[in-house]
Amino acid sequence: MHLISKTRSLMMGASVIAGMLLAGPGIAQEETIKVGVLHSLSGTMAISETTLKDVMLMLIEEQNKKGGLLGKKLEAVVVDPASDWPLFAEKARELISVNGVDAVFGCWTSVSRKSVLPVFEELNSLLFYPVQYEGEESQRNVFYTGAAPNQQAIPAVDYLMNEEGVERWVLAGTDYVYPQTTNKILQAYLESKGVAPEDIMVNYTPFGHSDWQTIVTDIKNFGSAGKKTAVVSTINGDANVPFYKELANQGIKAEDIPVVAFSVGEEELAGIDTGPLVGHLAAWNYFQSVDSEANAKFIEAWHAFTGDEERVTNDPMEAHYIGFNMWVKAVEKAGTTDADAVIDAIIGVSVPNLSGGYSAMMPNHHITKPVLIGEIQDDGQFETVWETPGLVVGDEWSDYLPDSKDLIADWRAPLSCGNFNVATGKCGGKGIN
Amino acid sequence: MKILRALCMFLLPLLLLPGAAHGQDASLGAIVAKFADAKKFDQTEALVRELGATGDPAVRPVLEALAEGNLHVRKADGTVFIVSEAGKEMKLIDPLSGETVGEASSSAMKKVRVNNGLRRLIRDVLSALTLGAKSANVRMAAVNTMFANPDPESIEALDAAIEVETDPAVKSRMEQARAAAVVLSDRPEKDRIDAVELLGSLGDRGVLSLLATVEANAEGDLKQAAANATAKIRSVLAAWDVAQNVWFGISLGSVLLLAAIGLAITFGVMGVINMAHGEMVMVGAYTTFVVQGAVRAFAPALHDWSLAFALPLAFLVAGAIGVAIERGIIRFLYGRPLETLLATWGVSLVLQQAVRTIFGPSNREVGNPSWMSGSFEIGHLAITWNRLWIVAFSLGVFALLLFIFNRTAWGLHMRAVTQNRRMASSMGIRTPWVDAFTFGLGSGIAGIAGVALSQVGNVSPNLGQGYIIDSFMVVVFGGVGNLWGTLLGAFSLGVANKFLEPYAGAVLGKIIVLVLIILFIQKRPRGLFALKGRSVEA
Amino acid sequence: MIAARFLRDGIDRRIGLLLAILLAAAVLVPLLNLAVPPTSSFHMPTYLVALLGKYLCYAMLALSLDLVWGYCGILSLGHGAFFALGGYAMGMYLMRQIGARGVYGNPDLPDFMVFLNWKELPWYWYGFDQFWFAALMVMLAPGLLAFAFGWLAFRSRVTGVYLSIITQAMTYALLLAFFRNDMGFGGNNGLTDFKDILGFNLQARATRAALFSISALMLSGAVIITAALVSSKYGKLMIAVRDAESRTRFLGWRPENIKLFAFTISAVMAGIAGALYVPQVGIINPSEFSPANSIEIVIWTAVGGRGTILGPVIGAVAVNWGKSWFTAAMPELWLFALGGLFIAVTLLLPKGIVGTWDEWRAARRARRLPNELAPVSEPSLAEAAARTARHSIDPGPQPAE
Amino acid sequence: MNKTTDTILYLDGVSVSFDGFRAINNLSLVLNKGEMRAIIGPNGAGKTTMMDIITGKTRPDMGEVYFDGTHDLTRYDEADIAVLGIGRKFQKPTVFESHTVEDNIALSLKGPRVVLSTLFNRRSAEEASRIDAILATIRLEERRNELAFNLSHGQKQWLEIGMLLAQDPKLLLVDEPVAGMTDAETEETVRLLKDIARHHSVIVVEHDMHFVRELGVKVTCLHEGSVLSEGSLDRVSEDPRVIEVYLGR
Repeated sequence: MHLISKTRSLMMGASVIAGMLLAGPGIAQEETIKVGVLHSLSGTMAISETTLKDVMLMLIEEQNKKGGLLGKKLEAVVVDPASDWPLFAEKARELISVNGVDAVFGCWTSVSRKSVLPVFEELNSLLFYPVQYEGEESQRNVFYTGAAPNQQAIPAVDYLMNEEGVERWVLAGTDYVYPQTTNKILQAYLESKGVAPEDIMVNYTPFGHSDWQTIVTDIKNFGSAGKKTAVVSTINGDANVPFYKELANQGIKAEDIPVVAFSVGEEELAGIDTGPLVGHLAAWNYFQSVDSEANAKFIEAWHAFTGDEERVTNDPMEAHYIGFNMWVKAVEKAGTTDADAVIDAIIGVSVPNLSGGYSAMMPNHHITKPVLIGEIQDDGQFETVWETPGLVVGDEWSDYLPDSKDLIADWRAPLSCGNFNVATGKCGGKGIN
Repeated sequence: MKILRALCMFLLPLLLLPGAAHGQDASLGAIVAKFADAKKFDQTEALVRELGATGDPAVRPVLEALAEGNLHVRKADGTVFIVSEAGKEMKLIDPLSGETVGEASSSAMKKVRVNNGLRRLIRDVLSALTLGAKSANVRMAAVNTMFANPDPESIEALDAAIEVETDPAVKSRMEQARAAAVVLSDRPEKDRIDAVELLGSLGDRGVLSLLATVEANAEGDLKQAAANATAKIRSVLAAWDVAQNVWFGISLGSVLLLAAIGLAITFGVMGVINMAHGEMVMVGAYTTFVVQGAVRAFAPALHDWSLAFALPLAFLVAGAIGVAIERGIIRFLYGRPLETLLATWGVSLVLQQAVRTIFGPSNREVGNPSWMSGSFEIGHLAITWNRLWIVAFSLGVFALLLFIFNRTAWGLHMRAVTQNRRMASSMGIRTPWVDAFTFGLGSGIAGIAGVALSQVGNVSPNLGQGYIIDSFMVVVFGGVGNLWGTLLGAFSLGVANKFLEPYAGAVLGKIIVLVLIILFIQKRPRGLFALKGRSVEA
Repeated sequence: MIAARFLRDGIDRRIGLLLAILLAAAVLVPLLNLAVPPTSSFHMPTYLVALLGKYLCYAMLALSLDLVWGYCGILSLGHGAFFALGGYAMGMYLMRQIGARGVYGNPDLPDFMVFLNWKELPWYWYGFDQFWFAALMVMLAPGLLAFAFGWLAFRSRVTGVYLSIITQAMTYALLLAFFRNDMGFGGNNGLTDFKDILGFNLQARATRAALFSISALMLSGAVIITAALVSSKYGKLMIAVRDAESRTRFLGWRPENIKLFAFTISAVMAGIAGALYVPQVGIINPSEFSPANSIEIVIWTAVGGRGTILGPVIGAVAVNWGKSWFTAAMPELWLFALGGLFIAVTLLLPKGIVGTWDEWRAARRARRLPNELAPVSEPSLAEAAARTARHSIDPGPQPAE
Repeated sequence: MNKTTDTILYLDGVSVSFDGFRAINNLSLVLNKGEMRAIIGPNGAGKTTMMDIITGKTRPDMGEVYFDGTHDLTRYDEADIAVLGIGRKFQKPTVFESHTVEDNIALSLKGPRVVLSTLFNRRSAEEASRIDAILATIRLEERRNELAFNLSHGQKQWLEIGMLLAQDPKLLLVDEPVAGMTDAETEETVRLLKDIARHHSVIVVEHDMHFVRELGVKVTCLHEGSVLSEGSLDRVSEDPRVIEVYLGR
């Protein structure tokens, strides 16, 4: 008995102390609206995500200068999920239930998003996800402000086909879900455009692949068949630097075999000498070089905030810019930060993007964006060589995959469904249950 | 169509050259001035054509500047200049006369935009303009373009060019280009068979699809000749593929060797399970980054030498950190190798985060010096300079280390201390310092490995993590405590990897290599170069 | 049987306390979470329940490593692989439980297979719709891998760092393999989006609380089994192999069999820990196989004190709690703190928290009873090991063996 | 000589080399049942390698090794050979330092070596009395509950000999049993070994000539991996070749 009572008090003490310590960072003096920032600051993904944390801090600071939101100050709660996927879920839960944030801006990899999805669903909070991804998802609590495959990959392929006359394709990617899905979509798309299967080469490499000699040689050989060849690269993060270095050294010039990348932005180029890479392409919805007033202001603010004139801006940063402003606007419209009210209010909200137009939140929780194709310049920037005439609506369920072409998402009442099957007229995929 | 256009460019100067006079500056100037109004790529394209059609060599600098993105328009008055960058200010050069006419801030200028298609066009136009040019290199480039895009209608032009060509290499290339064109033409079968045979003897991959087309469409002897030629090319290429895999394997092996060789000392010789080894490589790479930055700022002319400055510095910086780690942490842990794992893991976390704090989390740019850029070919084997240098460098480092160990007093002390420290100590060797310097040597070597590895990979806070596992595999596979084992281990793993990759793919290839290591260790539980001998008890 | 005998023979006091705490937690945590109203200061938030549940799984994992490392001298740098395999087996069951509720509504195929255009379920997914089968595989998959691996390695007398490095190669190879989408385990994204377990909604508070209790009970079971193993004659043989393998062999014992048994049991234990972990965190993905994760397990064990039963449990909870706290409290600097902690523990508490406590207590007892010999009890093994390590080994660098 | 009768150990023409170095070179040695033999020889003469061969740790390149007339030792490994009845004491005393003296003996006791059965093993009364007897023989009864770690160097040597006794082997190989012992301890060890030799065959490797003389048994001198001289100590120590290579002039 003695032991038990001792244990009980111990347990209670432990739980109270743990709770206090864990809650520690969230305790604030006056009442604020809290915004969670869930980006890895250490581990493999820190390389990309740290910048997004900084941009969120800047956006929140600027909003506070404008007087905050609903008469309250905004407060950023930053945590480090350390590129550890289960830790993302734990930290998301901590942000929502311990710190009481009203919206979370975060995640980069698909797996981190998948890891936190159930948490946002269970605790009914909001996640703004700023990175281009493979699509095939639409969730009530998540807003996808990055590009879906039709907002990046397909326009890029169109450009190469029409403007550069490419007939032979290398689809090179890192072996994970985004490249696999994107390449599946592209393969179906190319074949629908009459490209023969033997003119498509698909190649996957592991994460952080560093020895590209064999693959670059293969690409060179594949491209020496007389037809104009291009590489569509879904190679991820770290593997890009050695890939481009090998391309440059083996003398593959953009005029001969252009490489169009979906994961290489200004931030990644900062680590490479771009002299030999001039003319290789990337497809995004934003480039730092975009000539618009909003962009100039944004870049100026960014340099002032970081105190570093060299810091570049990139597409996911713009996505956060759009997403944050959308959230602010939706909260103002709803008059509350309550998740359900914001989810209802945010659909149709339209805010300026950085390329001189407006982006709107669609009922499928994806946004409208222009698609830009840029060529790498020797100063590490991109120059837009082509852009879609209008805005492209993010298509969450690809029309080029057999199982998803009948699906749509619409989170407005009365449908309120993320995977409505137009063929069967039922919500829930094939609608069998 | 494109080929035809190229052909026009190609023929024009040949025909017009004698008549072309320099009295056309005025009209040239008018065309160049039009770049100011070219808003779309197709307008620019038309202007490039127009310039090319003049056949005037004076347009070369204009076109070259355009291709490099150096043709700018002054916003104020719409005048076109070639610019060269000098800090924030730009030097303005008159496009035709080549004289410097002033300066302007970059914001006052607007670039004439180019894309891949334009650059390609400019390249074609330039090559056509210069086929008759004096420099053999320029003619070679032009004829290479023709070879890659054979067109029966260019046969006569080539014949004419062959007549007057004096450079044997260019001449034989012209003949090959002609053969490629002949194969596609409707010339007599005899000529075409000869051409097929000439092409077949080249063993070139580019010809393969051309001959395959012939084989598919032709009949009789020509089909047979094409079939023979393709078979010949394929067998030649197969042999070169093996050579290529060996080279790729050696090159991968040299990277593994560089990554592992410092570990062969800290782990192999001293028995410290040094998890911070990768971070020493990282420190070396960041030293290179800093040195390059300093060189760029203070002595841009020495850029090509920056690696030479970085090497000793990287050795000193990484070595000093190594000595500090040894004196501060490791020396309390000798004889407890597993605890060194724990402490050095902690060190590696701290170093990573330190670099992240100082240099930021993203990749840093370390440029290749010019002598490490590009590639050359031996037969059908493309060898990139940076890989070749790294192979040479890794062997150099290995030889140096071997020398230090076997031929110097310091090496003798190191071996003495690791074999019997009590005896060594009683003979007057200051064992603590030998320990510290041995660890420093291992770390310093890792640092200079970082200089080399910055040339092929990322320079980021995660750099070390990418190499650490492979390094341990190499050292253990080779046999702990044996430098030769590390050498052989690195190269055999590299070559094995590269031979598996074409068949199994990069991922599966790596998995197979790992499984092979596991199985190999069953066969030789002490690695490749284990010392046999009387077993030591317990 | 063996456990019963162990219980009958009397439990070491501290292990008893640990068991009591675990059992109390198994009862109290759900109670404080479910029955106490959220307004009460005694309410335990669901967040904390999930967190503690995760720690308990880690503690069990660390304990399984301690069984082979602390007691048998096998430093496995690949224990994360067994944990992950157990997790995947459970994840596959949870995946099949989703049924037609996946986004594509395919009743047979998990979502990731649908969008990769797979037409039918691969053969190795058969049977995972049954809980009993999955539960069996949770133990069999890691157990068999460990058995096969150990059978090869221990018979070939691969020891020391060579063994450690090939265990690392094993988990690294598995990491790469599971990353491959063609393997049919969901590639990088792994298995996620689980709905329910045995019919209970995974997001329900009651399910979470129940999972916590099960974890606490399973950990208690693992503690009892480990303690029983260690105190049996077999346990003495394990320690004998750890301290003097060739002596054991020359006495006629087969160290390879002794190690193989410990390694297999430990892998099964790690697998169970993984299986409990997955429903609580809601995802299993190949990064669990990453060599760095396995090294972390070693660190938990070392921080707590290896060769003790209490140590790994304390180490796993303490380090992870530190990590949870640091990552929120100082997101930019926490790696300095964590790295510094590892260095400090190695230098200042070479035998871990528990080992150092034991040493200090032994020293105090020795001062108090200068003429009397202290009675020998289980924890003093750690003391002896500590002193062995400190004195009997030449304190200079030695080539790794 | 007939290897199938009377001999406990029979080595004929055994050679082994490591990386070209011949550690054992055409070594032949025969030990009769119940005999105690002392082996001497300079460092590197192959004494320990010979023990390695007998106990299965090293496999000879050629030659025959028979135990108890019938067992070809080259076909067994260490554990098998230990079970057959050969016990070995190492040069450096090797005991289980984290175990008590008593447990050290208990783990060595002759019996089935099935690992799984040790899970449920309980000590029988017979085993307990056997342990008591051995502890009495090696004079460590007082310290039976102490960790072996705490023993003195000499006591560890005895404990290891005790562990050998517990194995109840037919042949004991004892490597330098008195290294690092005081004179009194050496005396004691001589007595102990003589005692053991009454029921067992023993091979003792030792440098200490005084100790070898005390033992008073037949001596074999090894040099460069083969037998240099064999016979009584007096005869061997007068052998000029032995004096040349070992004892010194």
